[in-house]
Order: sequence, then structure tokens, then C-alpha cells
Amino acid sequence: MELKDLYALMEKFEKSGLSELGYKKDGTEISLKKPSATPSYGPPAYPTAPETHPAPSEAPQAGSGTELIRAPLVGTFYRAPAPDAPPFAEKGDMIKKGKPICILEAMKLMNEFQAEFDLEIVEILVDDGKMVEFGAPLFEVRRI
Amino acid sequence: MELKDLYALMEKFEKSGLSELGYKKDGTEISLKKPSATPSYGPPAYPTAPETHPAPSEAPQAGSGTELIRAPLVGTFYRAPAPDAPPFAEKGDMIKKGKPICILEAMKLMNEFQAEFDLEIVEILVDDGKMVEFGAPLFEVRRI
Amino acid sequence: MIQSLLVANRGEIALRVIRTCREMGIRTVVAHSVADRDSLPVRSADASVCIGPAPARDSYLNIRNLVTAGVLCGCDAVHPGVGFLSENAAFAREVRDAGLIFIGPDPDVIELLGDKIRAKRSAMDLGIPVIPGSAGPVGNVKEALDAAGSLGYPLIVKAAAGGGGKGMRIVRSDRELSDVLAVASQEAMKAFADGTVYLEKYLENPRHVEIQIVADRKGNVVHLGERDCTVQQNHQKLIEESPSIVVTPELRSRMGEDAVRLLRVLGYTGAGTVEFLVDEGRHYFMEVNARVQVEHPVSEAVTGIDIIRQQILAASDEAMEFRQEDVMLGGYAVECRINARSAGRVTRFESPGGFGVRMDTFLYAGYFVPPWYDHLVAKLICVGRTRPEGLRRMERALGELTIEGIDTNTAMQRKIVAHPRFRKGVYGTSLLGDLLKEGALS
Amino acid sequence: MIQSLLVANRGEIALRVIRTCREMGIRTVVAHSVADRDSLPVRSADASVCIGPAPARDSYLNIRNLVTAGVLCGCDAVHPGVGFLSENAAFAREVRDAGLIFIGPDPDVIELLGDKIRAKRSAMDLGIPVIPGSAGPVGNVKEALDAAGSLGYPLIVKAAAGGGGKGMRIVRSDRELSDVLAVASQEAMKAFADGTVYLEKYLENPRHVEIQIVADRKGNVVHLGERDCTVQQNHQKLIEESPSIVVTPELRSRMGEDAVRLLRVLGYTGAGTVEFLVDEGRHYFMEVNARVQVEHPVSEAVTGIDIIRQQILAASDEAMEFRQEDVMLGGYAVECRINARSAGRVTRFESPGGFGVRMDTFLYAGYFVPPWYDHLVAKLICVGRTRPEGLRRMERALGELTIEGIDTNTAMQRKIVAHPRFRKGVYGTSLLGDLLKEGALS
Repeated sequence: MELKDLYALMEKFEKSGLSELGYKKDGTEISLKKPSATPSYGPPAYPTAPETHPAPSEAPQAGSGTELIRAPLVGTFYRAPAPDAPPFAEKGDMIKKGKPICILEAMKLMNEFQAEFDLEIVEILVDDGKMVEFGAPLFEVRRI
Repeated sequence: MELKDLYALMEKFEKSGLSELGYKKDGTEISLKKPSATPSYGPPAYPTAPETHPAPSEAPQAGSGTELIRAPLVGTFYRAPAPDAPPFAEKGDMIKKGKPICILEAMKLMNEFQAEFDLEIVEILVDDGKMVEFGAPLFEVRRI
Repeated sequence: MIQSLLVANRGEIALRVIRTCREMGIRTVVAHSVADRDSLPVRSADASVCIGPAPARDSYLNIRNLVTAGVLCGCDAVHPGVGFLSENAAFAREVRDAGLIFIGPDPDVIELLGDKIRAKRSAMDLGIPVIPGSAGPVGNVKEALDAAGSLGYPLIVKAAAGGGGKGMRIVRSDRELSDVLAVASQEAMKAFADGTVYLEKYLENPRHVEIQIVADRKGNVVHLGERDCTVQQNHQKLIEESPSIVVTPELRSRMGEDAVRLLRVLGYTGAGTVEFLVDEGRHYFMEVNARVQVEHPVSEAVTGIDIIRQQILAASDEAMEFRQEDVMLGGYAVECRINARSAGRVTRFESPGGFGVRMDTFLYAGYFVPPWYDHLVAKLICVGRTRPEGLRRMERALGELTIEGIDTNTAMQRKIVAHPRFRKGVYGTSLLGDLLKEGALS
Repeated sequence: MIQSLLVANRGEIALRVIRTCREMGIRTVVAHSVADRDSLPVRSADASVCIGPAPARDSYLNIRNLVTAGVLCGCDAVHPGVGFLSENAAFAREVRDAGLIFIGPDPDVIELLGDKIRAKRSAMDLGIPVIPGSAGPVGNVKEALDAAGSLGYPLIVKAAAGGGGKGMRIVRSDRELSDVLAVASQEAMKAFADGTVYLEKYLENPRHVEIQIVADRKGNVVHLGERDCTVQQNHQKLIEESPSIVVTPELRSRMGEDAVRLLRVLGYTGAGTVEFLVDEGRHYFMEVNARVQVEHPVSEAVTGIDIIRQQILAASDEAMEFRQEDVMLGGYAVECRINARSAGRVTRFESPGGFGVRMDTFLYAGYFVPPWYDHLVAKLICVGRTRPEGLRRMERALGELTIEGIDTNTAMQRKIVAHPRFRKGVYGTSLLGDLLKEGALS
């Protein structure tokens, strides 16, 4: 059997109402299978789509070898201790464990957050001064 | 077996009432499968289960080589022209086309039903004097 | 009292009847076609009986099978629902002759009211205002032109046996009248097996306002206020409200009293509706619907009275549970009809809920909406203390209604309900056509 | 007027608040835990914000995150719902201090009413009948035994800061009292961080009847009649009705006036409930719930008044839309609480419908009921012109309610509603325990 025959078979199978197909001849073996049609559960799609907040915690995902630092509380994200001060961390910076990396302001309290391990800042995921919800990814980092 | 034979088989299988098919001959092996009837849609199961009427039209099914004669109207099923008369047909009887096989009484009218072809009575599916709904199987018969 | 009732209908009205029967302790047997075997009414009833194949003429219009089913299933009454055989005097007679109770008025009353000319004459005899028109049927073009000469245009040609817009034509000149008379008559003949037509003065943009009546067999005839059904598409009601924004307390009394007088004289029993057109503060009798109507929940909402229950009580020779002075019209109610625009399998269904929301539907996730029958699949009813409050609630509830797998008119209903012209309330029966023309609903 | 509101709650009450806000044109932001990300309130609101992990102490009880979310999401008000922080004076203060409107009474009023001893004294000062008890807290066994000596047994030991049956013990002798005093105090300390307990005469089998109040900031305090919540399991209400079968018009006036007087003196605003016990035709003040209650739809049904709307108007400094004389109590309403008995995925959900049926739920087919929170998943409310009619409708509607995938108390509720003793109406708070003991509900 040639590949083009296989392609033709795949197409026919896809259009068919079948869920599985096995074929074996002269050392050729083919098996085709469709995903099972589980009921598509999920909440109703309301006409008014909810707004999403900056950096919802589903995305982005950490890349390979990196991890995400998430907001432990709801607040306003600041990269620097004061408006005119330099940021705690820039992309590419190496930060020692215990050094501050950002501030989350909540109820007029400035909550400083420190690196919990030695790390490299791979990406800064929230803009300065933006609100973050609980669990929102703030930094993508790599342990060093 | 050529691919075009396989395609023909797929088509035949799809139209059939089968759910799985296996084929093996001279080093050729074929297996076909239909999706199981998911998702399990259906009306809610009410605590009060509806009563069913005598001989609902889903069951029984005709056997191989036989067919079902169904009620063309709602009525009371009678096997004989009068209470003291012998039945039109008994199990095993051969009935000529045009001969009466039963009466369905509806609104005080006795509707006589005749055999539409020469047939053998394989089974009588409703008791004398019982109500039948539209489509209810009355006789299992074999064409002769 | 009725013990066991055959529901000779399908869809939401069948479920509606079953619900009240369950509350009254009445056993229900639902008659269904082959296509409706898996329907919610069939599953909800105490028993079911298949009465024919999918096409309505062989099942829901099959008098012999329905009556036989009622008798053989041990029922003592038949509820015809709406549409199908609900205003068919022959069916009512067959039911009665078979020894069963027909939930509705007497067959002779149904017959009289089915003839629009006779019904109109009955109203005229009582001094109830009617739309000026030909004194009776117009048999030929000459008679029609003579009548038109004294009435003046525009006129509407109507079928005596008619309803639903069939055999109906608007004419604005002798020429048009001559042209359409035969066509209208043929259309009427085809639809109602009766080609009789008559003429009426055509009101350009009136309100459609109807009075809900309930009557028992002890001589009590009571009205439950009005419903405004002015929002129509091709003579099909889409949105119904109570009270009507154009009906003053004085007009309500006049219309209510006229409706009560008419049905009392006719010996009407059960639930019925007297339809009027309202134009410039005046009301004109149009016709009587000798059955419960799709939009009856609107009146249930403003009165707290279960109209189906009153139908059943009246048919059982029970006295009505209230008098006219006990009927308190409170607040505002509105119904939106949800119509399917395609047949098919419902893959998701979410009902709106919360304060002031009622849902009547036979849909469920997984139900296959068959292509054979009326397109009404749900009725959404909202109440409020005022019209603005009720309409805001309707907007909210329409937003919650989720039907997937089939196409419906839900989005269009939201647009109508949200439209400033509808909200303001100053419009006539041409509203929907105008909004469609303007593209305001697409 | 409020423009944008943070819903600091979950489940059906969050959806309830969102619905009224939508009707009032108020933008909603719902605060939710990680576990509630896919919930219906989150999908229904205009916006949502995650305020913590699944456990309530870190999310729905996290004052800092809730207040911050309200401020940063641009809200101008916070609705606390029921349970969680709804009667927490500290939360109300933090909301106010952040410049937002707290939908509820003033923090000081919440605080006073949260202390059951102070609340009872306020009632006594106005001459409102209270259950005889210790004049104040009982600090040790000797004080308790002295008080018991003059009151007589049976007595109930109650937590001053309490509610929901915690820290509560019934005692019938000096010996039992001595035994449980420390235990009750410790339980109270654990539940409410306050070990203060006091004694009250224990009524063996009273009715639980409460008065719904709404009050604005212009001095209008109005009651919406009573709710009878006598059907309880372990001090948890299961079925609520209005009117109560044991409340005469005279008793209703006395209770209503007492409730209005008390909340007027306290400067109460918004929606609140004054709870009484009724025994042999007499009423005894018990406590005030300084928030809207789960069972508020019962009063909405008999008055036509949207109580959440009244809360929001009051908090916006708007005058109430009616006076006491405008409140018409009409017909009968009953609510059954549908509680989940297991967490899990809902595989099928069908809501009851039709005349006189209201459903408040956040369930949908496919929803995963999380194990973290209160077990209330739906409230089914039915109305009727009379109690028998309303209860027949409730039986019918419970029969239509289909929830698959999780275990619920629906079948038990049907059995209670159908039980002759409940139907007859002659019972006290021990009804449910008695029926369970007899095996009548299994």
C-alpha cells in the first residue's frame, strides 16, 4: 500500500460514521481511531462575555526549565520601591534568594516580595501599576 | 482484497445495524467499529415512571425471515368476528391474501383487517380484547 | 370531578395541562404521534398512547384515534390544548358522544364562534362596538364593490371561517378589491373548506388587545383583565403583556363588561378570549377564541389564577373559586414566545431563573425538535411591579436563556424588548414589520 | 446611585445579586476562589476577580483581598451575600474605610446585633417579649446554677456570639448544666473566638417564625410579613413558608410592629430579619440576622418586592419605593432548600417550570460541585393562592427537578412535603427529628 492510498483511506474513514478501523495485509498494518465523542460539558455561553483581568492565571504557561511566580494576594503590582526608583529586577537579571523582586499594594500597605531562591528573571509578565488577581503569574524565572 | 473492496465494505457496514465487524482471510485482516451511542442524551427520568400500553411498538422485533403486522389505528383488538365465533387465525395458520385476520374496534365501528399477502401466522402478539395503540405489532408473520 | 384526562396535544401546552392535572390529583394520558415518543410530555404524564404517524393530519388531527384512545385508556375527559382540534366542533361532539367530557365550551358555541360573521353579529346584537364592514358575506364582485362604496377604503377581505391570516387581504381601491376577491375566497376554501369571505374597514395601525374570560356552568362569567398582543409578525403574536399601556381603567371596564356580556349570552363555559382592536381610545370587537390561548400565563401572572385549573373545574360542573370582585390585577407581566427556526437536536439547554421569572418549555438537552409541528418551543414570562421593571427583567432573563443545537428567535426577542420604540409603548401592529424593514432586529 | 458592585460571595446568592444588578443597570464584579473559576456567577457577571485558593478562610473570608479587589476593579459598593463575611462588622468597616458602600447596616449595628445578649437586652428595653433567661453571660458554674434555680429546667446554653447551633446545649438538670457549661464555652470560643455563654428557658417544640424587614436611610422601616421556618434539621432550615399557619392577623401585627420598633430604634438599614419563637400563640424575640437571608424569596413571592433591590436602594441613600400600607401580602409561598450530599460533576440538570414556580440555582449540566463550601445548591420556590395549593405545586415541582451526578436531598424534601403531619400544619421544630426517627423520610 502506498502512502496516497493511506491518505485516501484516512479521508474516507474521517467522513464515515465509524469510530475504529483495523486493516492488515501482506505485512501492512493499519489502525485508525476517532476520539470518543464525550459530551461537551461546560457552562453556558452568556451573551455578555465576562471581562478578564490582567494576566489571568491560566496563561501564560511556564516554558521548559522555567517556573512562574504567582501573586499570593490581590493588589497593584509595582516593580520598584518608589515611582522614581529603579526597578527591583529587569529581564535577564540574576536575583539572589531573599532579595526583593516586586511590591504588591493592597489596602494602602506596600507588601514587598522577595525571591525564594536564586533565580534568573526570564520574563516580567505584568506591567508596572497594573492590578493582579490571586494566582496571577508575575514573573517567569529560572532557578540558578 | 483491494482498497475499493474495503471502501464498499465500510459503506455496507455503516448502513447496517451492526456495531463491530471482523474479517480475516488469507493474510488479510479487517476490523471495523462504530462509535457507541454516546452521549447519553434522553429525557429526565421522572420519579413517576410512565405506564406503557400493551405491546409498545419498540418490541418485539421481527425474527429473521418474518415481519410484523402493526395496528394502523388505535382500537380494541379482536381475533374473531363475534365473541362466540372461532378466531380468524391461529398460530401456524396459512392465510390467503384478502382473508380477514383480525378486527380493531374504534368508536363502535368494527374495522376488519385482511392479509395483504399470503402469509403464515408465526405469532399472535396481542391478547383478544386488549387495547392497541397506533403502530403496535399485532402479528408476526412469514410471507409464503 | 374528573379522575383521568386525555391530553390531545403536544409540546409546551401538553406539559402545561399535565402540570395542573398533577396538582389536582388527576391522572393524565398523553396522546402522541410516532415523532413525539421521546417528548417531555410523554415522559411526564402518567401514561401515553401513540395515536398516529408524525404528520399531524394522521395523529393530532385524527379524531377517531384520539377519541378511541381516550375511551380505551379509561379517561373521563379530553383536553384539546391549543391549535390542532381545540376549536373543532366535530371533535368536541365526538368526545361528548363517546361519553367523555370535552374541556371547552359546548360544540354549538364553538361552531357559532368559528363563523366570524355570526360571531360578529352576536356582538352587534348586544351593542358591542365592531369594526364597520359588510353586513354579511360578499358573494361576488358586485356585492363587494357595493359594500366598499358605502364603507370607503382601506378595507380588509376576511375569511368567515378563518384565522391565522389565511384568506386575508388588504385592499385600497375598487381595482384591488376586484382583483383579490376570488383569490382570497379560494385561499379560504383551501384552508378552511369554506370560501365565504366578508369585508371590514381596515385599521391602519391599531393595538391588538384581548380580554381573558373564565366561565363556569353555574352562570358565573368573570374576566381576568386584558392582554396586549400588538407585537406580531405576519399576524403571529410574538410578545404579550398585561396590562396594556393603552388601556385606561375606564376602557378596561368597558371591554371587560362587553366580553362578559357576550360570552354570558352565548352560554360560554371554560376559558375563552374575546379579541378586540383598539384605535384612538376606542375598542372594536374582532372575534372570540373558544379555547385557552398560548399567552394565558400573562393573565395568570397578574391575577394569580391558574386558568387551566379553572377550565377543568368548569368542565367538571364545579363552581368557580372566585367572583369578579375577588380578581385583583396586580403588577405587570410579559411573555416572549421562543420559536425554533430549525429542527434538530438540542445540545445545550439552560433555563433562566430567579425572581419574577416563569419558564414553560418542553425542551431539554438531548431533545430532538421534530420538523413536523408548530415552531413554538418555549414561553418565557416575567413579572414586575411596573412595565419598565418587568421589561428589564425580561431582558435579563432572555440573556440567561441558552439553547444550542437549534436556531431560535431569542436574539430577535432581546432586540425587540430592548428597542426604545417598544419600551416607549407608542406603536401599533405594524411595529414589528417597521423594525424589520429598518434592520433594527438583525 | 451605585454603578459597579463587587459580589463578595458565591453560589446561588451571588447569582441572585447579579440578576438584580443586571436589571438595575449596575455592573457586577464577582470575587471568586480558584475552585469557583467555572461557576455560573463568574460567567454571568460583567467581570470576575480571583481572590484566593479554594478554602474559604483564604478567599471568601479574606478581607484584605476582597476589599482590594473591590477598589482595584473600580467598584463603588460591596454586597456580602449570606454567610461568609455578611455579618462581620470588621469587614463592613474595612469596606467603608476603603471608600466603598457596604450593602448592609452600619458596622456598629452589625456588631451590636452580633452579640446575642446585647441584642436581647435591646428588645427587652422596648418591652418586646423575650424568652426568660439569665440576665447576662454566665461566667462560671455557680452563676449558671443560680440562674437555673430561678428559671427552672429545661434550659438551653447559648453562645453570645453564636448561630447555626454551635455552642448550643439543652440541659434538663443541675448535673447536666454543670457538665456541659465548659464544653459549650469552648465550642463557642472555637467557632466565634468568644467563649461567652448565657442561659435561656428551653421551649420544647415551638414554631420558628421570623419577620422580614426592609429599611432605608430616610427613616422608613417596613415589614414584609413573616416566614415560618419550623422545619429544621439540626438547627438548619429546610423548608420556609409565608404566611405561617400559626400566625393570626393579630399576632402578625404584634410581631411586625415589634420588629419594626426594634430595628427603627437601632437605626437599622437595608434588609434584616427579626427571629422569634412562637409557642401557644405567644411570640418571643430570639435574635436579629443583620443581612439578607437564604429564604428571602418566600417574602418576595407574597409581596412582589425584590428584596435585593431594596438593599441596594437603601445603601444608595434612595428612599424606599413603598410604605407599609402599600405592602399587600397575597397568597402563599413555600421554599425547599435543595442541598448536595456529595460533591461531584452534575451530569444532568433539569429545572422545574410552569405556573407558580421559581428556581434559584447555580447548577448546570457539566458543573462540578466543589467540596469546599455550603451544601445549598438550589432553592425551589412555589406559590399558590392557599397553602394546600402551594404545597401541591411544590410536590409537583420537586417531582420535575432532575439532578444527576451528585446526591441531593430532593427525595427527602418530597417526603416531607407529602407527609400528612406537615400538610396538617400542627408541629414544632422537632418535626423533622421525629419524622427521621420514625423512618418516614427514608
